[in-house]
Amino acid sequence: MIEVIAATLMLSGLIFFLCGSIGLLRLPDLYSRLHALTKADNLGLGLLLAGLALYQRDLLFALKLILIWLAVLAASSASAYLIAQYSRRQDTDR
Amino acid sequence: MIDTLIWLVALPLASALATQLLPRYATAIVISTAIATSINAAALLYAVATHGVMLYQIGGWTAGLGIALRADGLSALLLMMAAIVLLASSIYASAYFNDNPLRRRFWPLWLLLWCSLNALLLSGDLFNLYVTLELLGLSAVALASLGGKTAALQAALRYLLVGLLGSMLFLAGVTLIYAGYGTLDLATLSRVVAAGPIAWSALALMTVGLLLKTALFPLHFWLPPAHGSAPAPVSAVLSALVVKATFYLVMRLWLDIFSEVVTPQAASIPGVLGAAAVLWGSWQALRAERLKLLAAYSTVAQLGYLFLFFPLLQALPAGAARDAAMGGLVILALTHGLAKSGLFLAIGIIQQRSGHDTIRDLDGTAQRLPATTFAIALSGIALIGLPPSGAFLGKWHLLAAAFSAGQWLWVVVIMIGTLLAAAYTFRVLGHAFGQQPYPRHPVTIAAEEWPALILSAFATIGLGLAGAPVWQLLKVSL
Amino acid sequence: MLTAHWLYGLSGCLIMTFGLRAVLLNDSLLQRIIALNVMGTGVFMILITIAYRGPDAAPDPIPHALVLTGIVVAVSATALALTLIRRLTEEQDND
Amino acid sequence: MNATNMLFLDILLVIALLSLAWATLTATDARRSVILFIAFGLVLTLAWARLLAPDVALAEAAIGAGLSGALLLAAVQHHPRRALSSERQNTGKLANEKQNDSNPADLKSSVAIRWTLTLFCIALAFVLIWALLQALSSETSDTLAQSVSANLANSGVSNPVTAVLLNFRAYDTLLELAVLLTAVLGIFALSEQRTGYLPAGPVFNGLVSWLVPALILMAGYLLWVGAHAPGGAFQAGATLAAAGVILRLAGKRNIGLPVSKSYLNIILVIGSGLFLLVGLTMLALGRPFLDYPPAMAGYLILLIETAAMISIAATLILAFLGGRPRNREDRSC
Amino acid sequence: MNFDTWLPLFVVLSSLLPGLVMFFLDEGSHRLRTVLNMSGALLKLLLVGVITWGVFHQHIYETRWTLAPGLELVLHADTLSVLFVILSTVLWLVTTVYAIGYLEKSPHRSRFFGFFSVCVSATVGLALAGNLLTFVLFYELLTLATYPLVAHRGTPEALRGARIYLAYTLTGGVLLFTGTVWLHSIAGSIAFVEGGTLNQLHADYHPQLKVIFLLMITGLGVKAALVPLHGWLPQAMVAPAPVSALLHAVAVVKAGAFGIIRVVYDVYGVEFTHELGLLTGLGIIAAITIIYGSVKALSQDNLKKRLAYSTVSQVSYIALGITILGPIGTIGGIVHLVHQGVMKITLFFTAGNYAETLGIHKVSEMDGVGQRMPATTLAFSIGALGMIGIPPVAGYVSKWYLALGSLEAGMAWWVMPVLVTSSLLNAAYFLPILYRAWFKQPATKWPSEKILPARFETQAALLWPPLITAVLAIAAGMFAASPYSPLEWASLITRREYGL
Repeated sequence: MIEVIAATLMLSGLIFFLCGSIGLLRLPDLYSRLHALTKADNLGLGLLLAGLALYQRDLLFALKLILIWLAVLAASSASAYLIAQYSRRQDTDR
Repeated sequence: MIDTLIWLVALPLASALATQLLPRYATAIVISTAIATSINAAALLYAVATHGVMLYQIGGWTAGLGIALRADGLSALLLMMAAIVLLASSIYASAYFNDNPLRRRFWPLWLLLWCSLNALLLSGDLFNLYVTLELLGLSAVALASLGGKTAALQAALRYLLVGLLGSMLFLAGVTLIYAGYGTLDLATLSRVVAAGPIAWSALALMTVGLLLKTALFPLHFWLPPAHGSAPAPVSAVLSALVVKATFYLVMRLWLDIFSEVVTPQAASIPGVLGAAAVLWGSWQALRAERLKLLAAYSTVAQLGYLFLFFPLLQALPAGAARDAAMGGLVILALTHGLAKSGLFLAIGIIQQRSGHDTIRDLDGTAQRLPATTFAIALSGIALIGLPPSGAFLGKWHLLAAAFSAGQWLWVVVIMIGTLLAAAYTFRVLGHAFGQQPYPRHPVTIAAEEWPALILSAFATIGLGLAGAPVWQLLKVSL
Repeated sequence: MLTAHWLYGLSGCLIMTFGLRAVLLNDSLLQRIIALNVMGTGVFMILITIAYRGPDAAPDPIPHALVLTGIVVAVSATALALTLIRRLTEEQDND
Repeated sequence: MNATNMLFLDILLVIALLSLAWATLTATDARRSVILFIAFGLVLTLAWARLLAPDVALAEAAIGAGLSGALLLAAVQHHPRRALSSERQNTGKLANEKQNDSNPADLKSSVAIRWTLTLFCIALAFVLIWALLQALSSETSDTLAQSVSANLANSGVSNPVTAVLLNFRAYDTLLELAVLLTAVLGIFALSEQRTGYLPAGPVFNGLVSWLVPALILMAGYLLWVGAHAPGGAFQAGATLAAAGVILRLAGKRNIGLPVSKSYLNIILVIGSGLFLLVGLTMLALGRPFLDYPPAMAGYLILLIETAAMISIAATLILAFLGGRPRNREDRSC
Repeated sequence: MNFDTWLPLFVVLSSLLPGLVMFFLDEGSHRLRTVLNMSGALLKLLLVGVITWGVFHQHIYETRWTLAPGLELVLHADTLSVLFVILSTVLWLVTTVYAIGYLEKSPHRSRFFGFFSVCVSATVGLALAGNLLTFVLFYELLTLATYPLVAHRGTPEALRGARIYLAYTLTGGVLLFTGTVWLHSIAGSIAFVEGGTLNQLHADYHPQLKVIFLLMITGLGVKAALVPLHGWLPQAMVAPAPVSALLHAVAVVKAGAFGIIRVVYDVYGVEFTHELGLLTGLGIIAAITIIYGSVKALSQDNLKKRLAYSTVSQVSYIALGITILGPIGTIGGIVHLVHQGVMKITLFFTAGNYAETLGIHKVSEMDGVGQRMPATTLAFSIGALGMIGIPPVAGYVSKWYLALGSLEAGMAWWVMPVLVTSSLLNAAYFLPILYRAWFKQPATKWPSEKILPARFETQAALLWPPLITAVLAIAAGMFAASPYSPLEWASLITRREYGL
């Protein structure tokens, strides 16, 4: 039973990753691509890690996964902001 | 007695760190380390002569697991030569750099180079050889780039890239050896290795890597600009020792560890390349405009001679003739080391004194510095291989080996090479005679001229007349 | 002889030779340094493949130590090369 | 995870690796190849993890992809727009746009050369793999691996890789620290430190304010755990250097390096210095060089690792700075 | 440490050590330099006297030093080497006195005397060499020591002459070196043994031995100025007078001839060389050189060039003597080694005097020089007459023995005409000089006459050496039969060579 829930969680996570990648390829400009990447991938990763945590059924392992998720969240959002800020500054003074 | 091996590596490293920490006392530290290491090397030479091969297990682990330092006749001789050259060049460098801000940067790198040389000559482990090769390459590039100008930097960069490529190929060879024989220790390897795809491909990879770093003929393009534009004491050490250390490795692989694996056809490749190096190097040296380029191309040629020994040593059956030829090879290498470093130091004096080292308008400076010109003459004699020098004995044995092995081609190459060497040496020495004013006393700058004089005198008279112990010592090793 | 051996071994050899080709062929200095690094990783891959003893057996630690040392040596060489290139471009721009 | 899944993962990984490597090497623009190189490094970390080499995976992520990537990115940032070809240097003339080998003369000769070189490389690869496979198939008794695990007990640490690195082949590591020192001394001799970065905005400052302490904590953990689990001085040093790099990118003036010249010298030299000191004290005690007494081996290794971590971190940060730090009170260090 | 083993080494060192000290001497310290020079020369003369006495009484003097396994540096004093050592020591003493006077105020004297002593030590070492390796070693050292002497003046012509000299001698050196190593690889270490050692070798080595002989004789022929290889000798006349005197009368040229004697007699053995058919070839080349040298000398107006070409032809007398198969011919060849040396050095000294005092370089300027410088011209005449072969000067002894030897060996049909024509040619280019010097009225003003404070016609140091050597030439001719004369010594050598 737990395996079924874990599998669905991981599957949905992967679907979000897929959307993120498609968004990266299809979307017209930088800013929209940033949205696709940061939002979809982070959520996808969260689901994936939740599925994994359930699958392993070990509390310490689950805590580590959450730590990983938090780090990736902070890093990707900060870098998205920086890329956006940098390109806006490039657009304004050109 | 056994600790001399580890002190040969530990002392230069320790003093390199000390000179970085206490720049004010740098020169004092360097000179005292130089003297101590030379005494140490002499003690090792004596120990090897009396007790035979010296082995030192680092960390007390058996050879397979830990790394062993191993000193036999060949490495002890090269260590002694390196110590003499570095001692003389250190004294020379202390005067050469005395008003130069780069002095603080120079000493630590200089001692790290010395440490890597000693570590390489003593190491008995293949991967350890890779690390020492890298340390040697990096410190040599850092020192060569001290020249500061575009030409020096460009040459140093090309030298770095070639060095890294060479080390990477060497590492690939080491990997194959580890895959095939499960051991990295040279002693066990020489017992275990057998002719087969692993041995051939590993040897081929390692040899190409090392030939890149030794600048044998087709792969020599990086050497003339690098040695030509580096500061004098650095190019002396580069030409005399760094290139010689990688040659020592090729010797160790081809003549000691993989000697069964090497087939006559395989051995003729270094021979042919060596012959081409002799002719091309000497010809380029003859056409070089600058003294340093002349000396650098002469290094390419002299290395060619050393590689001529390979097909002969492979052809000669083990016995008196082969030992004599091996002794000839080693004494030729030692003499070239001493003579070339003496030559580069002398050229450094001329360049410092006159601001340039173009051969055409050398007259003024050459006649005002009689001792320097005399040093150039002595090292020139050693490069040509005229009698009082060790190279005369070296070339005698090279020719004798060629005759007894019946390979006549090398004889013609050696004769042409000797004549070309005489041509480019006396092209320089021709400028020593003229009507320029003559100083009252021959030695003008003692601190810089005496090291150059002693080095080339040692090569010409020392090794020429007192060369016999080289052969006794070599009985201890290969 | 494990399937992983020939799979990763082959990829290690190919990466190494690609790297070698790129070092010889490329004319941009920066890309040559990257090629050298890639070539290094190729050799390291062969080393780690040799150490691999199957999914359950413990791998041979010696190649791991060698690769660790190799990585550190590679990064120091790259650092020196990059600084040398930077200094070279500065020197060339003002002469 | 049965065998077929593993094989499937392997094939995927190898394809990713080879395509990334090919893309990195044949990228025409330097910027593109740097970024691809970093991606290649990360995928490589996966490969090491798959081949059960966690220590190497950590090191690859921290040093191979991480710091080498940072150094390359910093170098590419100052890289002139057009490719910095070596032809331009040694011939001195301004080569035409080498961007995409447009001029016919080069193209013709280069295609011919490219093809021969590619064929040669592929042939070389297959010769190597043939020799390699023959080596692996022959029952080479891995005596060395057994002797490592046999002597692991009195090596002072339980992680075999750290044992090999800092006890059995400690001499290699000592020389490797000397290589690092040589590199940084060479960099000092070559140039001054690059100009700093703009001070960071609030978001980046926020990230830095918690990320840097976390990195320092992780470095300490990695150093400590190295004794019995994957980790050790190199990975810890690289993590510490990462903290320094982030501080530098955030435009901070003080990035943890001591201001005064003599202190900086001390922390650069302490790695190999302490290692050598320990070795020589063993010599003084009458034991062979670097032969730690089994009882104290663990502590000695930890001591050496801490010193090494400091040196490695300082070296990598200074490499990222690009040269001698320009201190406020005295010009050159 | 018995004295006998170190005596030959002391002989070589007695001039080498002062030479090396002089290199580093201050340019101004004339007195110290002269003392060093003279003490070195006298000490060597003393040591050589001891050796001569010893060798005469069958005493063995030998110094051995191992350079490498199988390669030994051997200095062994036998009869032939003692002859050459006496010649070079005596003439070096005389030339040093002459050189001190000649180079009174010229620069680079420390360097000059340094190389001068090294050159003599090389000659003596070469003479005392006990095996082929030592001979080659000192042979090449001689080249190195003489190059700076030829280029001493530093003028463009001097540098050009030195360059040509070096090109010839180094090429010769390389050929000799290769031949020696080849012989060494076939026959092991080759010691100089009276009667030669190679005849025991197996027959199928003979073609190789022939090629080796060719290589070695070409190498030695360069210094012995055999015809195609003599180009450097006239060019090297740009050197100062003492250099051309000592080098081209004693050291360099004789080294080549001495080498040929060693190779033919003490390495191959004269019968074995004849058996290989090489002797007649050498003889023909020698004959051609004799004629060619004399003919070229006729057309030379420059006095030193004329003397140079005369040297070219005279040295080949020695080569000719060697190729005459028989003791008498050999005696003639060997004794000419000494006679030619003594006579030619007198001529060069006198030529140097003319150049130094009156600035005369050309034969055409020598009208009436006899009145102005009677003593020097007297010495010149003695030398010239000796060259032509008129008794009582020493020249006629060697020509007499050469002719007698060719008769005895049955080769007279071509040797006699060569001897006769060359003597006539000698007369043709020497007598006009004598006539011009003694019987013609002197020109109004000498090209560049120096006013010298000396009582005699020129400085004492420049006057006495030619007179001494002239007296020696006459003595060698008059007292040829006395026990210690060069002729007696040459016959002693030949007796031992032929094992009579």
